[in-house]
Amino acid sequence: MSWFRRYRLGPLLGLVLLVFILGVTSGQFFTVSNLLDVALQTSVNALLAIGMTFVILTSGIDLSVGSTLAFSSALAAQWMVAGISPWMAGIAALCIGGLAGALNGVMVAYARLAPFIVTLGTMTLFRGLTEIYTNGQPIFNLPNSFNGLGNGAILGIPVPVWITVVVFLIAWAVLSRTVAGRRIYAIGGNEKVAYLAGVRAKRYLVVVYMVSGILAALAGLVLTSRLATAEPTAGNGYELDAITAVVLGGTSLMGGEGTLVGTIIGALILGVIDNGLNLLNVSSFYQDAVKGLVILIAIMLDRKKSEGR
Amino acid sequence: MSWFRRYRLGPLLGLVLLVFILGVTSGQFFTVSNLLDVALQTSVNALLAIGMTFVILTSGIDLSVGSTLAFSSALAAQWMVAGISPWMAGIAALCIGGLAGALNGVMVAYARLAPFIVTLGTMTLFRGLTEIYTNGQPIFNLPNSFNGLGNGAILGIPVPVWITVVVFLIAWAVLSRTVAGRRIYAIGGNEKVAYLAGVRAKRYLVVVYMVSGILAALAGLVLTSRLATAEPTAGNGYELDAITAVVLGGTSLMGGEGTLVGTIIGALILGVIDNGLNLLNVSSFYQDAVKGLVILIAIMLDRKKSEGR
Amino acid sequence: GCGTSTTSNVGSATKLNSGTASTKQIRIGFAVSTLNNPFFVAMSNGVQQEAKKLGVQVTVLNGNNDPATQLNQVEDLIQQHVSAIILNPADSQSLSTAVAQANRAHIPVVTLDRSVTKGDVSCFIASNSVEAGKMAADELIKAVGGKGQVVELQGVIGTSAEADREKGFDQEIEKSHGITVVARQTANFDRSQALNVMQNILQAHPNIQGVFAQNDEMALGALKAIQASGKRNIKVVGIDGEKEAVSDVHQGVMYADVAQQPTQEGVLGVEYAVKLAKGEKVPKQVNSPLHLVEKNTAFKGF
Amino acid sequence: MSCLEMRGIEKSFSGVSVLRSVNFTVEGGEVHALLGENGAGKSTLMKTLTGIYQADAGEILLDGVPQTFRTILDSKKAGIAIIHQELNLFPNLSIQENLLIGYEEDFRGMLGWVRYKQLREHALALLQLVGLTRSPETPVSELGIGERQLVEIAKALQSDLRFLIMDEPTAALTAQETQKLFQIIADLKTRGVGIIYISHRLEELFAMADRVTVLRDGMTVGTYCLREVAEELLVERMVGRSVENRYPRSISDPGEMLLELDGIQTRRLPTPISLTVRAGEIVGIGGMMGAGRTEVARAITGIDRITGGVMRLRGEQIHFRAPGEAIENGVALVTEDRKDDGLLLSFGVRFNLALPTLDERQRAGFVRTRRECEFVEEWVKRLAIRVHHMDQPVVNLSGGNQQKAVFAKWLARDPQLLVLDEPTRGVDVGAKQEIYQLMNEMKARRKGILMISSDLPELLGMCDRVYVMRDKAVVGELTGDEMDQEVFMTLVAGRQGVQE
Ligand SMILES: Nc1ncnc2c1ncn2[C@@H]1O[C@H](COP(=O)(O)OP(=O)(O)OP(=O)(O)O)[C@@H](O)[C@H]1O
Ligand SMILES: Nc1ncnc2c1ncn2[C@@H]1O[C@H](COP(=O)(O)OP(=O)(O)OP(=O)(O)O)[C@@H](O)[C@H]1O
Ligand SMILES: O[C@@H]1[C@H](O)[C@H](O)CO[C@H]1O
Ligand SMILES: [Mg+2]
Ligand SMILES: [Mg+2]
Repeated sequence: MSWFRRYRLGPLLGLVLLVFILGVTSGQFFTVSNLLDVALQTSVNALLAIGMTFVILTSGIDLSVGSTLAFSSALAAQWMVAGISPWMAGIAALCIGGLAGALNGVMVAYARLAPFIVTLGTMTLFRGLTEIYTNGQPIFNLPNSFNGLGNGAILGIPVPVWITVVVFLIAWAVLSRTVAGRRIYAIGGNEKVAYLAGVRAKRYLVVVYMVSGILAALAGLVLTSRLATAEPTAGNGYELDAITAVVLGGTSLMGGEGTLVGTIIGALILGVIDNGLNLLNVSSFYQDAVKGLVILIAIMLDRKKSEGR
Repeated sequence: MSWFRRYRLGPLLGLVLLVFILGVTSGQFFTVSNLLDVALQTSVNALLAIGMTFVILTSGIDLSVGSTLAFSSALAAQWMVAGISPWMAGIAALCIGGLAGALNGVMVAYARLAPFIVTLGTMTLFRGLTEIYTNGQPIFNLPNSFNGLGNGAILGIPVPVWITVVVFLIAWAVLSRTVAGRRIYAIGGNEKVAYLAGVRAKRYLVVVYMVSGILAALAGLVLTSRLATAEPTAGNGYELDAITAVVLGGTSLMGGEGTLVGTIIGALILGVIDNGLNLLNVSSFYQDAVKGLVILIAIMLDRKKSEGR
Repeated sequence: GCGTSTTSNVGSATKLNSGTASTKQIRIGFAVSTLNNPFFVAMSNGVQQEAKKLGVQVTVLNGNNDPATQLNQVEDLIQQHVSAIILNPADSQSLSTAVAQANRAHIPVVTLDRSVTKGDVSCFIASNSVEAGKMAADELIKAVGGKGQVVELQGVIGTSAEADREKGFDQEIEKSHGITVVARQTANFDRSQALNVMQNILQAHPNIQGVFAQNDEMALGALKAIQASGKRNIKVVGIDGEKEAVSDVHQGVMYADVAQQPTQEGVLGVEYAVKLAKGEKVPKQVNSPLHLVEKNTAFKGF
Repeated sequence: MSCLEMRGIEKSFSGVSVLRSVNFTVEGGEVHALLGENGAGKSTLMKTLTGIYQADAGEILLDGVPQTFRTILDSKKAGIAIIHQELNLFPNLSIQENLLIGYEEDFRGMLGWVRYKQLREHALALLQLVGLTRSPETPVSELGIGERQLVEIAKALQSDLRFLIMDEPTAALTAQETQKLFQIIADLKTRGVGIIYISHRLEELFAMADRVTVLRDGMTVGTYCLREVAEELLVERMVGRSVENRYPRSISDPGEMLLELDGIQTRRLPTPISLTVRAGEIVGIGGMMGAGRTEVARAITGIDRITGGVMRLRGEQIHFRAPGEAIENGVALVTEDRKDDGLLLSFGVRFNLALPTLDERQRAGFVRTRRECEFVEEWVKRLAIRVHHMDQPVVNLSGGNQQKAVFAKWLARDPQLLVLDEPTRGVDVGAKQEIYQLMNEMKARRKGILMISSDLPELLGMCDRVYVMRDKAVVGELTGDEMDQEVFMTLVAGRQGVQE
């Protein structure tokens, strides 16, 4: 069974089981269009969770992703309404996300503040800025040319899914194949050891939070396009979903351990649960209870630490 | 300045500064009745944060406190409506809280599952159970004799404040003066070493989550009495406030390091911010932004890690 | 209980003159359940506009949908000795305590949108959520021609708006035997959740004809899902009267909307709060009318 | 007289057999040394003996009675204490609290209260016994590694001992503390305590052990009486070949000036420090624990900021702001604490060895994995690091093999100047010699080495020159004939200074 543990198949097993059960109980689950919907619906969380994986691997956390998403989307939407092209506005939004991440990163790396509380602070701050900026009102009437990002399809597969796949592949290559990826894992394993081995840990930390911020902004653009509206409340609570996907995927909150494949599986588990509850028309009153149980069962299947002693 | 760092005066400094600013800018802040209100308003979060401190010291986390609060309150309220005496119902609620905590503890300690995801699962599960049990409806018409717990006062000081003070003193004594307390710190410092030293780490973990669950139930009783209603949505998101208080108070999420005094200061900072924003009539759209900034400033004052290298 | 003798209508409320000497010292506190929703933002805008117009100070406090937070905020308002409190309670049961405290401090309370079950409320301005649910059901029945499959998107479980709208809707829809509610799922009053939930429901029930969304945010999310699915002829009915939704109704994208008038509720709330502060009399209950918005109804949303 | 016996002990980890039939007997009142190469299974055997691991086969007898130690508590109850090779302290707790955990019953007052006053007195007494002059309230995180080792020893001394296992207790200690420890051991011996003593410093064994059992590849080779056995024979039994010339110092002419410290100061080094290292030279720094040797290494390699004085590298004035800069300039440091500073414990051997040299095996930022594997395999072979496979987590390596791994990861970087802080801690005789050969090889290639060591024979045997430090200051320099234990000792103790 060591290969089982080695390749961290626990989360995958959870997903497969879930998919199997749904396939049996719901006639619609295994239709192409439903599976594409699940992928589409998972994309926003998957994007956030990919960025979150970078952060968590360094033993950090980024609670501000939901607010960064809202803030950058609101700005981009307003710019588009003001006539700036969606491309320009989108790129600007990604920059805003990067800046927001850099702010987190600098406070974590250079001021040596605890990531949890730093990003809790910026989460509240960015949300506040969004509220001030939007006056609490959704921004709509976005240009039609912006529609494709969230609602278009290429070769029958929704654009957000393509985006997520591309981002995933790049991120996966970086984390598992490059020097930078190695260093990120090393920082998470033991920042001091990495630092003494010549890793410029502080710079990497800043970059890692920037990645999270940029992906939050990207997720925000996708969401805004899907809804054709930027909402001041967008992304509220998304940080928890993203962290859940990461942890469900087997990444340790202590850092240094975990994979992006796991994260995607974690995100898919969450997406499939939501989809399944809707397909099966589980009463709203029972949904939370069922969801909680499914999460608990999923992790039981991944009892990696059981041999820890 | 080492005594400054040694006794972790950073958070206290933040609180003092905040109080000073409010004292100068708001005429009402320094009235006895307002200060009592701040204490009263802080009590629920303080109770949760005290329990959370135990958990975090072992390098765990308990996301389920808000749901445990709601679940135990709903049961207690229903029992009271059914004619059971508030005392009995209250004690039963504490037991429910303890059981909920034990469930978390067992999964963390014996099944070796990650605390984050375990308590995320039970958070969702307990919320679901509450929704099912209450049918999504608030439970009211509680006996008058239950009123005093949340709304009474002894020697002019609100009962919830007394409760919090007593709980704090006991918890503080346990953590800083007893064998059990030292063991909890030891487990957080290095669980493996603690185990090698003969500490029954698993039992302690279970107990620690039980403490958190029991205090969540106690906070729930206070809240229910204050509102004279048990709500299915009660305590939603409270886990974040409790964790924030703990971390703001200088306790490390990595475990083993931190104090309850810090936690209380952290809870008071949060309480004072909310109170102050209201007293100063800060526009509601600006409140989040200001709150985020205050949190960031407060931690800057506690740059404990800055000399880490 | 509506229809008491003291009930009047928003539209018929008389406007006050602004700027008298005494109004300058009047301070009003507005505790709003949440600003996480354009509905309440509009209400809060109404409050602020009117306060400005009347020259009174107003403090707006956001309770983030947590009754305990709101209780704290009302306590803070009492600390500041405001002249009157306008309360939009997150929950009708639990904010009774807050009202009782205000009563003890002799600060008059006006409630908006929802009231409290106990305590002395000087004036309650709201539209009726059960009624709104009924109206929505009637519209949906009409829209689908009395038969077929429909879906209900629920708000946050445990809120009175959710429970009341569901109650009204159910009562009415049951009468129409040709209609089956094939799915009832929560999207927590949230637009992006509604988008996903509706998408999933469409997978499970490709043949539905109508959707009742318990608020406009969810209606707008559901519309996006329907558009994305390429399906036509699914009729959506929402509640609230949000600008976007109203314009969608006018364009025939959405079938109908049961509009509330949060801005006016806010305006009226301040008017009456000021009156109360001055010791003047106000009606005990004001029925803020629900406006049915259909394709050809002239109505501007908030 | 009591007697602790292990018979036919076998133990394997996920299929890899580590102990295959070990027989071993210790009697009360004797010091019984356990000798074996790195990875021979010494620590594993001791963990099996104390109930931390369960043996797959074999039995443990105490006074002839079979025992089942399921947890460490069981062995503790039977009067067996162990000082682990890897430090097992709580850095977040104070010294006295570290002495409390595991012995809570002795200090438990009413309601579970800790009797702090009593604990403090107890701690003070123990600290005095082991010769640590620190307040019992000091957090362990503030202690140096040697000081921590003393706390470990103190911890083990407090129980009702019948048998005491010491797994390389002196690896982090200097001569002075070692002497102190020997006194303690002698004392325990007269009280009838049986001591199992593991060390790679052979001279120690001959100084105080009665018998020695040699372990090789998880099997007992034999038990010898130390008075009757020659060192050479022991070494041969242990490594399977004879090791001659334990300190193979090579002669070469020092070349151009490589490193020059001219009165440098840091926050932790208030007294200006001056020293030099030339190309083709091995320079040593000796001194007591806390003398400030590590601080000098930290200053040179950019860990601590230099606040005064001048440092020159190849004649150029330079200050490193981070270890990364030092590394880029050809200056590398083998840190003294392999666990906290040297290795990513839960990561594999391959990952750890490759970390400082990643940039040498990349293309467009991508790691060239194939090359990396070859490279790691080569170094594992060169230093004879005993691993099951290249991705084995280093935490599962034996202590000495961990140390070799740290050494390998820096040697592979091939620096101009290599700073070594206790590089051979816990390394066996054979492997030590291999490391010395590698050092000589570097020397031959005109690199410079600055070696901090508490192993006096090694320091005097391998270095061309030795600086002596005391109280955060350089108090002398030994060259040529002065490189002698006694001269060194006088300097260290500060009785009479050979001032420069
Ligand atoms: N938990 C474990 N899992 C896998 N292998 C292990 C584990 N613990 C030890 N080993 C292996 O067992 C062998 C013996 O290790 P042990 O620590 O007993 O050696 P040692 O004789 O104490 O060596 P040293 O002198 O270096 O301390 C080593 O090859 C090591 O890699
Ligand atoms: N205040 C401190 N905070 C953190 N680390 C410290 C502190 N003081 C010393 N150290 C570290 O403790 C270790 C031992 O330092 P020490 O003062 O004993 O120097 P040393 O002469 O190198 O001693 P040793 O002989 O043990 O190597 C070093 O790694 C040093 O950096
Ligand atoms: O009446 C309000 C609005 O309909 C809002 O959209 C959700 O909450 C309800 O209470
Ligand atoms: Mg060993
Ligand atoms: Mg040192």
